[in-house]
Amino acid sequence: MIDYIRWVYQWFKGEILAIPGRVIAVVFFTFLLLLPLITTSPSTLRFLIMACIFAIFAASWDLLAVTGQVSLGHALFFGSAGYTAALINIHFGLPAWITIPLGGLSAVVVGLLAGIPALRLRGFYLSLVTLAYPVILTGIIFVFPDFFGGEMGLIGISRLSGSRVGDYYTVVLIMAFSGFIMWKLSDAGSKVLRTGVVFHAIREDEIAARNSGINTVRYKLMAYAFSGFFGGVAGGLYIHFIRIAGPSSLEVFFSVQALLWAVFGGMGTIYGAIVGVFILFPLTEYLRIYEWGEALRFVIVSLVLIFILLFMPEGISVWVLDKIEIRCRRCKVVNIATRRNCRTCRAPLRLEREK
Amino acid sequence: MLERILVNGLVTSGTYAVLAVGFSLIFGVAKIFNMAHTALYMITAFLIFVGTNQLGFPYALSAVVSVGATIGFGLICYALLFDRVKVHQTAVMIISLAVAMLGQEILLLTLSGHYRGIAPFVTGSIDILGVAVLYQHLFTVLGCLATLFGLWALLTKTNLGKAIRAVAQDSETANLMGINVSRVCLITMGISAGLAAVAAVVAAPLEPLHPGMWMLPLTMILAAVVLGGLGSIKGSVFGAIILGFAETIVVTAVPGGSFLRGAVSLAAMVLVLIARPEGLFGVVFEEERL
Amino acid sequence: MSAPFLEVTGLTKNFGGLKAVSDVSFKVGRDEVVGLIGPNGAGKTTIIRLITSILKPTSGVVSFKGEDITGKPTAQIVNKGLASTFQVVKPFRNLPVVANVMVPCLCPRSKRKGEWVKTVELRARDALEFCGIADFALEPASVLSHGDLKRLELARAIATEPELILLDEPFGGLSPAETTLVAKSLRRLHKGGRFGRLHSEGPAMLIVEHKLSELMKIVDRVVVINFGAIIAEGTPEEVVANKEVIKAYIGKEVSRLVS
Amino acid sequence: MYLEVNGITVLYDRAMVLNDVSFHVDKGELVSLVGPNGAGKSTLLRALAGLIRWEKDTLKGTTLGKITLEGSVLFGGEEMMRLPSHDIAKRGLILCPERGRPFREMTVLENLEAGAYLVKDKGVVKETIDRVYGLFPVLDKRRGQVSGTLSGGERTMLSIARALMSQARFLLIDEPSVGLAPLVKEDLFSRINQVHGMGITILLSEQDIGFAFDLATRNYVMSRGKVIAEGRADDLLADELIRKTYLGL
Repeated sequence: MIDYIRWVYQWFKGEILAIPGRVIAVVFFTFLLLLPLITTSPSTLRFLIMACIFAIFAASWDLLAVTGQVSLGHALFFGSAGYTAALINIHFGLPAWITIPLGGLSAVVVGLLAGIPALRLRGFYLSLVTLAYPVILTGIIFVFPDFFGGEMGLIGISRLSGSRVGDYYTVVLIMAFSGFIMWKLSDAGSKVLRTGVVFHAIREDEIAARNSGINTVRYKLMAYAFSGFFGGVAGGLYIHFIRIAGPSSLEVFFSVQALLWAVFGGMGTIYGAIVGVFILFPLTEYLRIYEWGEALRFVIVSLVLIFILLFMPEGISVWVLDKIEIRCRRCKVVNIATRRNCRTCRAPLRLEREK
Repeated sequence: MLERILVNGLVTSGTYAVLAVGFSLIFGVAKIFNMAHTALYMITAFLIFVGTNQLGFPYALSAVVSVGATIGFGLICYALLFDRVKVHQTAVMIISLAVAMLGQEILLLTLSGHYRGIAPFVTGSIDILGVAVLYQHLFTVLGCLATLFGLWALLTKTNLGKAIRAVAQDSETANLMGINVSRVCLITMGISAGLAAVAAVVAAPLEPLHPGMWMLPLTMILAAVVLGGLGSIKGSVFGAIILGFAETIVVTAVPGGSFLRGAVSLAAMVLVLIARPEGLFGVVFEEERL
Repeated sequence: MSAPFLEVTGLTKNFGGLKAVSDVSFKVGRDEVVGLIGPNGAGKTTIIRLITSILKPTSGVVSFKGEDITGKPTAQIVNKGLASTFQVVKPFRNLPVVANVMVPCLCPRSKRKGEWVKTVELRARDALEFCGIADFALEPASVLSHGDLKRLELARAIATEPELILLDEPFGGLSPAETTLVAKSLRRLHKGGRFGRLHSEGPAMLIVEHKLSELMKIVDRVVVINFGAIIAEGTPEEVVANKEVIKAYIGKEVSRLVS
Repeated sequence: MYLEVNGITVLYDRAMVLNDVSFHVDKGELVSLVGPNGAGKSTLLRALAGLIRWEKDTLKGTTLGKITLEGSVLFGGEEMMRLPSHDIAKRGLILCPERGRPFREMTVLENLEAGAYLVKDKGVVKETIDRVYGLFPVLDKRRGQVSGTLSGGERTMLSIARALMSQARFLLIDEPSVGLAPLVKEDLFSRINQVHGMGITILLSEQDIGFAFDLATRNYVMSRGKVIAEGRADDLLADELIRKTYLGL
């Protein structure tokens, strides 16, 4: 038993404490989990719940971006899953824990349909076609106002759980879990899943990936499916939380926000998208408390965006990790930047004659 | 009905064409995806509004000053922001988006979010083939045509225009011809901003001014540019005409069409792109195709 | 005799008005190593790209193991056992070298059911070792020198466990020592090296190359093309003696040098 | 000495493309630079025209790759390495890139006019166009045609003509004969000779030594990023070295 604890301790020390990025992640999630002990103020919990939902959404955008497909219409997944979940919930009375996965699955179907035309297109052509999807879907919703609730949206959706704190824990746990899965799916260095390396390869050079015998069509559709599922889960959570499914979740600006968060945090890393949401979204919400902030918040957010991206064009998380972490030149193990020698192979981390 | 479609279609597609061409130009030359392009259009429109309605200047004077100010603003944005992170295309995209948001918010703060209108530059209407056409509509259409013609002349007849096209097609070889590529990019940004501003000069009196007015045209010109083929000026014009008319037909002929105008035009774009992935006038060299 | 292994018939490709390849026909046998030579711009790379269907031919038929593969998706062709390398290297620059080779190890042809990522990585390392760049396995591909990138291309091709490899200038930009090494491993590979499924029977090869001296040592047969058309075919000795070839390949004056 | 190159070294990341290359060209000479594929001929010419520096500047501040560029290039006594490429062109040192690289969506005439970007005097432009058409009658016939549809030989001629339009005094011609039929090659080389006859100094990179040696007054042989031999055609042909490194036979 003692041995077992010691092993866990050793693992924790070696795999978490030694790597600054992971320490930050662990501290952050512990903070999120313990927060209700400090405060249960509805407004704080509310904006953290929203942040978690948007984090899933932005991360699912990033999962698609890992394959080099920059989507400008990611709200398609969010909105279609939201509407599906809402309709199922209203018409069949099924609870949230069934409707949300069903919404996610519907987003997978939508994603695969959306992915098929996208396979022929690349770059900005692709982005623009994805931009069109949610607008077209909005059009369909307006054509059948009786079924979809028109401009007002669908109301009468059941709550996520019994209480605000319950909602909070549901959303935080789902965020942590799906964020982890998406990170693993897209991580080129993953030891378990092999999709990451293929996704990255497709982004880097699709012709070379095909020439390596990879069916890029399948993997791209797979990226659409995964991205759609998680985007759909976020959409389902969202409508069950705010209890209204309206066309505002399909707006162009909402799609663009996903890209804004993810690029701000660091594109193609998943955790970057989460970081981006948790910096930018609370910033806007926090500024709301003050009277001047209410008026100026978007000005401030725009300025923050401009300045951060001007100096860290690859995203804030990439920039920060680059400063606090250093990769051993010999064994490629990640070390904290203050170390002189690699923690596993003892090789010096920097050249001595550095100027 | 038909004549209204024709007139409104011409007005809309003319405005879109001028905007789309400006966007296409800077994208082709400097590879900058300028999401703030229609924000420049909006800024000019509001400057004109301030000039005519609040300060009481004549339209022509405030138009000229606003165009100048917008071009200056565009150049500053380019030199201070876009040019520095040009290699990271998504970063440029987000930065330009942030610039647009900033413009929107500053307008909200200074002029509030009410809908405003600029008095038409000219009033009255003229009878063309039995159709009463407002002078303002005529002015917009002719202004757009003149701008497009001027741009065409600039690009094909002048030395600078040839340099711009040369940079757009092969910036490396353009270097070898003694063309200062970075300066040509800067000038192109000025022209692009100027086109957005001119679009505002000719079309602003027709539209309700609102700090959110940049979004719909942005979507539409992006669609127009892609529909015509990225980097092709001619394509952008045709894309704008197709989408402008598609939008007008939906708005006037379909009940409740104003909700659907974006949807139908973008659906048209998707269909065209599925059939022709490089857009109507886009050139893809087979060696580079997947 | 059964259907030929790789058979190219009447392959033609026009780029706009430019005739890059015109009516090229040749065969490669299962145990052969064939050289494809010709001056710069003669259309050699285009032929390889047409066979692997990265470019679609204007007309003509490519059949592999008796099956028509003209215009089939590239991935499908690779999974039938026909791998190729690029002349202008196309590594996945930001991925580690070993991950570059793991990608082809994951293609349907070379994938094992229920295999752990760790064993995939081992197989990738095996391919790297075969090509002599295992030392760089963990470095990102962007730091490799041109010669190493060429070998990475080769490693990626053999990781798909092919029955026929099309090599586009495998020695391009290599130093003489490296060239000898790569030539040696190519020979070893053909003789039934030690890589994966290829343990018993090595792949056939079609090699496009400029360095004739090295090439001639490996190949059984040479096809010479110029202006997109075949101008000579035969054993290395025959081809080297062919006046037409000398003229096309190294220019008119120098022919007196060689004769 | 008109053009004097001292110790040019170019590294892409860690890959050495040019290794301490030095040579010179006198006024009015036609010098050839021969060597096999991948010897670094194109990179050398690109470095002389300032394109390597330009590439380096555009990639600055990114993780896309690091380019190292060292050495000095004196052209007419002036240091060229510090000048941006468009200023180098202004001095009359112009590169005709491999395969011509016309501005492919512009017509032949427009290409020529783009080449005359630096010339402000309309009369001079007209005069030069006439002269160029006299030199390359094919281009006169094709003047309205979009240059992306030209054949290989015509593209090369267009690129030389375009360079002449900017009143070049020194032409760097990169592999003009790539992929050309023998007759076209023959024709092209007589044109290059004519251009040389107009008093323009030419540095020609070429694979086809037969033609290069016929034309040039002096030759440099490159291999693996280095200049390994220099001399007149006969001397080089007599040398065993060139057969080995170049022909590999």
